[in-house]
Amino acid sequence: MKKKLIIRTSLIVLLIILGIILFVIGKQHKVLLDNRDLTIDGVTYTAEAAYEIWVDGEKVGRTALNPGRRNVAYVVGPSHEIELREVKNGKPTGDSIVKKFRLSVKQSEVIINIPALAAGSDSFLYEAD
Amino acid sequence: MKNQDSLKTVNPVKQFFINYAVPILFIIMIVFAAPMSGLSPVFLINEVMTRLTRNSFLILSLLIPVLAGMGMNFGIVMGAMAGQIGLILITDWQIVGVPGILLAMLISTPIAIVFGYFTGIVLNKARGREMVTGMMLGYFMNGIYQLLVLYGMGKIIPIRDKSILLSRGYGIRNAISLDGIRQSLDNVIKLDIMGIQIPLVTLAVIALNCLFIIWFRKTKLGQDMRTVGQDMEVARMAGIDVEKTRIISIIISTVLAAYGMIIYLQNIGTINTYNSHEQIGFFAVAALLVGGASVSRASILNVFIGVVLFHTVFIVSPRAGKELIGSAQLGEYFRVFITYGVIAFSLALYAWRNRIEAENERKKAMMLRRASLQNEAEEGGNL
Amino acid sequence: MRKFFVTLLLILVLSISVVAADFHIGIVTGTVSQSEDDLRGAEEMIKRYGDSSNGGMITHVTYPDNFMQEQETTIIQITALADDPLMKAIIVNQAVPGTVEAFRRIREVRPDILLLAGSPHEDPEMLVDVADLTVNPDNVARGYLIVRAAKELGADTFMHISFPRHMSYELLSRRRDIMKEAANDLGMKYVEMGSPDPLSDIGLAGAQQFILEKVPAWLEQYGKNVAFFCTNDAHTEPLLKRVAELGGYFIEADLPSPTMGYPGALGIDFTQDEQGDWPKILAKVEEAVVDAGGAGRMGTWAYSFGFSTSAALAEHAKRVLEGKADLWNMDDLMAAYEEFTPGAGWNGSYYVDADGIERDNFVLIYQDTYIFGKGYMGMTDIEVPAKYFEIGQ
Amino acid sequence: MNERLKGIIENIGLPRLLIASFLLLLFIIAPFVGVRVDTSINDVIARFAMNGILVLSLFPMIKSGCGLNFGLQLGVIAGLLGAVISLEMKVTGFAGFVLAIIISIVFAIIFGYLYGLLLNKVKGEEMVVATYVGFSAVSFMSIMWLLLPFKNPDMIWAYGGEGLRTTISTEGYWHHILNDFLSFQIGSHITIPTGALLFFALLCLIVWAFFRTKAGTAMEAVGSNPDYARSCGIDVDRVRIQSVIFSTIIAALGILVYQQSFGFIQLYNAPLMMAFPAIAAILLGGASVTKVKMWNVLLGALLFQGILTMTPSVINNLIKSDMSETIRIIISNGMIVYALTRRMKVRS
Repeated sequence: MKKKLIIRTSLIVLLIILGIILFVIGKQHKVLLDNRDLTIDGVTYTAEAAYEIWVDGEKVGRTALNPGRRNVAYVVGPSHEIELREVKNGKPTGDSIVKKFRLSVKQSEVIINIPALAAGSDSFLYEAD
Repeated sequence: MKNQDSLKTVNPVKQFFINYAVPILFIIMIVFAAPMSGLSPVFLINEVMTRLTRNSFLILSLLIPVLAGMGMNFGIVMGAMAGQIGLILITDWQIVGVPGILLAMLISTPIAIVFGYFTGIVLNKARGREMVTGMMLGYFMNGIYQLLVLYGMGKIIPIRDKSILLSRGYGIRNAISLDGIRQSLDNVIKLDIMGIQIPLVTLAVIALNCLFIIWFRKTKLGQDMRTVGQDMEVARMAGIDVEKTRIISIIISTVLAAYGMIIYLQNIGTINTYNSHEQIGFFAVAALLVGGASVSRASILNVFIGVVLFHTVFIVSPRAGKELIGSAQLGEYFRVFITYGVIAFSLALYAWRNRIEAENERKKAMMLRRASLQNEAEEGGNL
Repeated sequence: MRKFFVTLLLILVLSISVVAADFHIGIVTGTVSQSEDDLRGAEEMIKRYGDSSNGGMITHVTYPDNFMQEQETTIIQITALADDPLMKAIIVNQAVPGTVEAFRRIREVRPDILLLAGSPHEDPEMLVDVADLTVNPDNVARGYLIVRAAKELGADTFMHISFPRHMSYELLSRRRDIMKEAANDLGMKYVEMGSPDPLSDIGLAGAQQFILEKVPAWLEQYGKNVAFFCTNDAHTEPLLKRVAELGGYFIEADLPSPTMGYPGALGIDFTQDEQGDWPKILAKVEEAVVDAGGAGRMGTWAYSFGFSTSAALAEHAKRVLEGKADLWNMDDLMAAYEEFTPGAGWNGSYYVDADGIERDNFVLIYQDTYIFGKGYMGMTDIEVPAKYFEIGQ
Repeated sequence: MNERLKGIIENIGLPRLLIASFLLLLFIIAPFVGVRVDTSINDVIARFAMNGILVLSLFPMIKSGCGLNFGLQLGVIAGLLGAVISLEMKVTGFAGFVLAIIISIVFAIIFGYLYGLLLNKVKGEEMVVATYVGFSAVSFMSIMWLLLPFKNPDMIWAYGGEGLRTTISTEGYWHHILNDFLSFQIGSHITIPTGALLFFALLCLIVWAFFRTKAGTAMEAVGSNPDYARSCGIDVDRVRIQSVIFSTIIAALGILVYQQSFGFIQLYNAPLMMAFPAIAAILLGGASVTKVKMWNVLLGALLFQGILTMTPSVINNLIKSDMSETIRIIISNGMIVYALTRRMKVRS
C-alpha cells in the first residue's frame, strides 16, 4: 500500500517536472532588434552602420537593418545565438560578430540593441517596457 | 445429422451484407459522387489523409467505453473541452512547437480525469440510457465551460496575452489562432510521395494509441471491462467492482479525447473557443458507425474504415450535390442530411440486426433442446 | 418575362463559353437560410460572368449552416476551390471561422491566388496576416453614428441587445463599448440587455419569441423613445415587427439591408420585376414601413451590405486580375462598390490594430443610413470624434 | 410531522420544489430590479399556452414505452407542411387554420406510421435513433422548402423569387386566431389567450380520456410490461405505432398553435432543436423516461417556461451582464441530466 503511494507521488512529481521542462524549452520569446542609439550607465552607443543579422542561424529580414530601424525575431527556448555582419554599400564587410545569450521564462519580450552589441558591451539585452 | 444442418441455415452472404451494409452503402455513394465532384485525385487523397490524421485519435477514444458496454460515449465532448483549456493556456503562456502540444496534453490530463470521473458517476446512475445522458451532459457542461472561459478567464484565471483576451478585460475571444503550435506535430517529419503529404509523427502517435488499446484489452482491467460489458450481473458475481470499472473506462476515454482534440486542433490551426467541441461527439460517433461498428462492438479497423469513408463523403458530397441539383446550398443541405440520416440508419440497422440475432439464438436454443429431447427419447427407446 | 431572362442568360453563357474565361473567381457565401443577401450577390456575379462549369468565370460554393461547429467543412469548401488550376481569386463573404486557416493552406500551395474576405467572424489581427483584402462594416464609426442618428431622430434611451457568444467577438464587443460611451456623451440613457442565443438549446424560435414578448415590456419601462440595436440577424425580425407596431426606434441592423428582417416582419412580398432590383425593393419596403406607422423611426442601408460585398469584392478582384485596378487602392474598391450601389454614399477607413498600426489591407466601410419616410441621414458626412477610435485599444 | 413533510416532498419531488421556489424568488426579486411582475405573468401564461401542446405530445409515447420523443421534429414538420400548404391555398381566418390542422394531421399520420415502424425495429435504442431521425428529417426538409413549387409571394424569398423564406408571417391569415378567441384582459398588462388555453385543455382532455378507454389501457400495458401485454393478446408493435402516430399528430397541432401565437412560421433549421425544450419541460415536471402523469405535463410546461421567461430578464437586470444566458443553459440542461439519472436511483 505504501509502495503504491510512493510510486504514485513520484509519478506526479515527475510529471510536474516534465511540465516545467516543457515550459522552459517551449517558451517563445519576442526579440526586438534595435539598430538605434542607446545610453546605458552613462555610455552612449550610436547607431551608424547597417547590419545583416542572423538569430539562431536564421536571417532576420530580407535586407540589412539600417540605422534607426527595428526588426523582430521569434525564438523558442532558453539559449540562443545572434550573429552580426556590417554592411557597407550593399556588401558585407568585416568579421561577423557572434554572441550567445540566454532568456529566462519570464522574459517574453526583450530588446537587443545592435550598436551596443557591436561595441562589445554586455548590457546589449534588456526587457521591453 | 439433419438437425445439425438446420442449425447452419444462417446464410453467410446475407450475414455479411447485413453486417457491412453501412460501409457498402458509403462505398457505392463515393463511387458515384467522387467523379461528379470534379476534385482532382491528388487533392482528394491529400484531404482524406489530413482527415485521417486529424480525426482518428478522437474516434479511437470511443472504443474503450464500447468495450465496457456503455455504448457510444457522447461524453468525449468534455474531453475536448479539457483539451481546449490546455490549448488556451499554452497559447497565453506562449509555449510553442511540440513542447507546447505536450504541455497542453499534460495540463488537460487532470482536467479530463475530473470530467471523466464526473461523467462516469452520472452515467452509472443513468444505466441503460448512457448515450442520451452523455449527450445532454455535454450540453450541460458546455454551460459550465462557457462560464469558466468567457467569465472566469481573465478574472479568476490570469490571462496576459491581449490577442486572445477580449478588450473588456475578461473572457477569451471567440477565435484563437494557434500559430505557435499549428501543425507542428504534423511537420516534424513529413513525407511527400507524389504530391501526397504524409505526416509520419502524427501517424505514429495514432499507432501508439492503437497499440495501447490492443494492450489494454489484454490486461486484467481490460478483461474485467469486457465482462462488465457482456453481463453486469455475472461480472458482479465474479467479484468485479462494476461501478468503478465503468468509471475508469469513461475516464480513459475522456483523457484520450482531450489528446485527440489537441491533435485535431493543432492540424486545424484555430480554435472556435465556444463551439469547436460541440459537435465532436456527433461526428466521431458517426464516423465510427459508418466504419461498420455497432453500439456494442467496435474495433480499431472500424475506426479507420469509418474515417476514410465518412470523410470522403463529407468532402465530395457538397460539390457532388451542387452538380447534381445545380445549387450550391442544396449541396450543403444534402451533406447534412446524409450525415444524420446515415447515423439514424446504421443505428436502426444495428438494433434490428441485434433482434434478428436474438431471434436466431432463441430458435437455435429451441432446436437444440428439441434435438436433445429427441435424442433422449431415442436413447430411452433403445434402452 | 422570365423566359426572356433565361434566353438572355443562355445567350450570355454561350457567348462566354465561346471565349472561355481565362481565369476563375471563387465565391463562398452562406446558404439562403443563413444569409440570403450574400448568396444573391454571388448569383448576381454568375448572371454577369457565367458559371465556371459552363465556361464562365464564377465558381460559387456555400459554407455550412452551423458553421460554428463545422470548421472542417468550411476549410475544405474554400481550399477545394484552389484545386482548380484556373482559380485566380477567392472571395469569402462572410468570412466565418475556418477562413483564416483555409487561406493559410491555399497560400502554402497556391500563392498566386488573391484572397479576399468580407465581414470576418475571426479576429481582425488574424485576417490581416493571411488575406489580401478584408472588408468589414465599420463597427467603430457605426458605434457612434448609430447612436448619433438615434439622438437626432429624437430617442432618449439606447438599448443594446446581445448574448455571450456575440460578445466574445472583438469588434462587436468593442462596438458595444463605443455605443455605451456615445450614449453617455450624447446625454442618452444606455441599457444593456441580454437575450437567448439562437444557436443554443432553445433554438431560433425561442430566441425570437423572447424579443417578441419583451419589447412591449421594455417600451413600457423605458418609454416610447427607446432606440433598439441588436447584434443578431435572427433577433432583428421580431424586433422590427414590434417596433413598427408599438413604437421605439430602429436605426439599422447589424448587417443592414432592406431585405434584412423587413419582408418577414411586415409580410412584404415582391413581384417578379422587383426581385433583384434594390431601388424598387427599398421603395416597396418603405411603403410597407410607412403603412405600418414606422415612418421616421426605422431605417436601413439602401443597398444590402452582404449583397454588395459579395458582388463588389468579386468585381474588384476581376478588375485587379485584368490589370484595371489596384488591389489596395481605396478608390478602386469603392468604384467596384458603386457599380452595384448607384446613388448610395459610402465612407470608410482602415483598421488600426492593437499596436496602433494602420492595416491597409483591412478596410472598414459604411453606407449612409436611410430612414424610411425621411430619406438619407447624411451620416457619411459626419466626422466621428477621434476618441471613439481609441476605445478598447 | 417530519414523516409527513418527507412524504409531501417525495410526492412533489425535491427538484420541482427547488425550481418552483427559484421561480418564486425570481418573481419576488423582479419588481426590485425593474421587471414588471404583471407583464412577466402575462408572458408565462402566453408561453404556457403556446408550448404546452408540444410538451403534451410526448405523453403517448412515454406511456407506450417508446421513451422521450427526441424525434419530435417529425411532428413539427407535419405541422409546418400543413401551415405552408394552407397559406399557399390562401385560405384565411379560422377556415385557414382548420385547413392547416387537417393537412397536418394527414402528414402526421403518414410520418408517424413510418417513424413508428422504424422505432419498432430499434426497441431499447429509441431515443438515440430518434435524435438522428429528427435531425436528418429537418435537413431533408431544408432541401424540400427550396424545391417544392410554392407560389404564394407572401412566402417565397424576397429577392430570388424561388423557394420558401426562413420565416413566414401568419399576419393576414390566421395570426392569433386562437389567442384572440374569447380573450380578455386582467389589469392593463395581462391578456389571457383563452382560445389557445381552451384548445390545450381540450387536447389534454382527449389524451386523458383516451387513456381511460380500452385502447388507452392497452397502450399503457404495452409500456409498463410488454411481455404481459403480449400474453394478453395485444399486438405490441401495432399499439406502439399507434402511440407514435398519436404523439406526432399532437406535435403537429402543437406547432400550429405555436405559430398562430408567435406570428411566424419558421422553416429550415428552426425545428432542429425543438425537441429539447419540450423534453426538458416534461422532465422538469416530474416525468421520467417510462412514467408520466398529466400533471407532469402541466407543471413542467409552466415551470420551464417560467424559468425561460424570468431568468434572462431578472438576472440580466440583477447583474447587468450577458451572463444570464449562460446561467439559463446550465439550469435547463442540468435539470434534464438530473432527470435522466433519477429513476435508477429509486429502483436500486
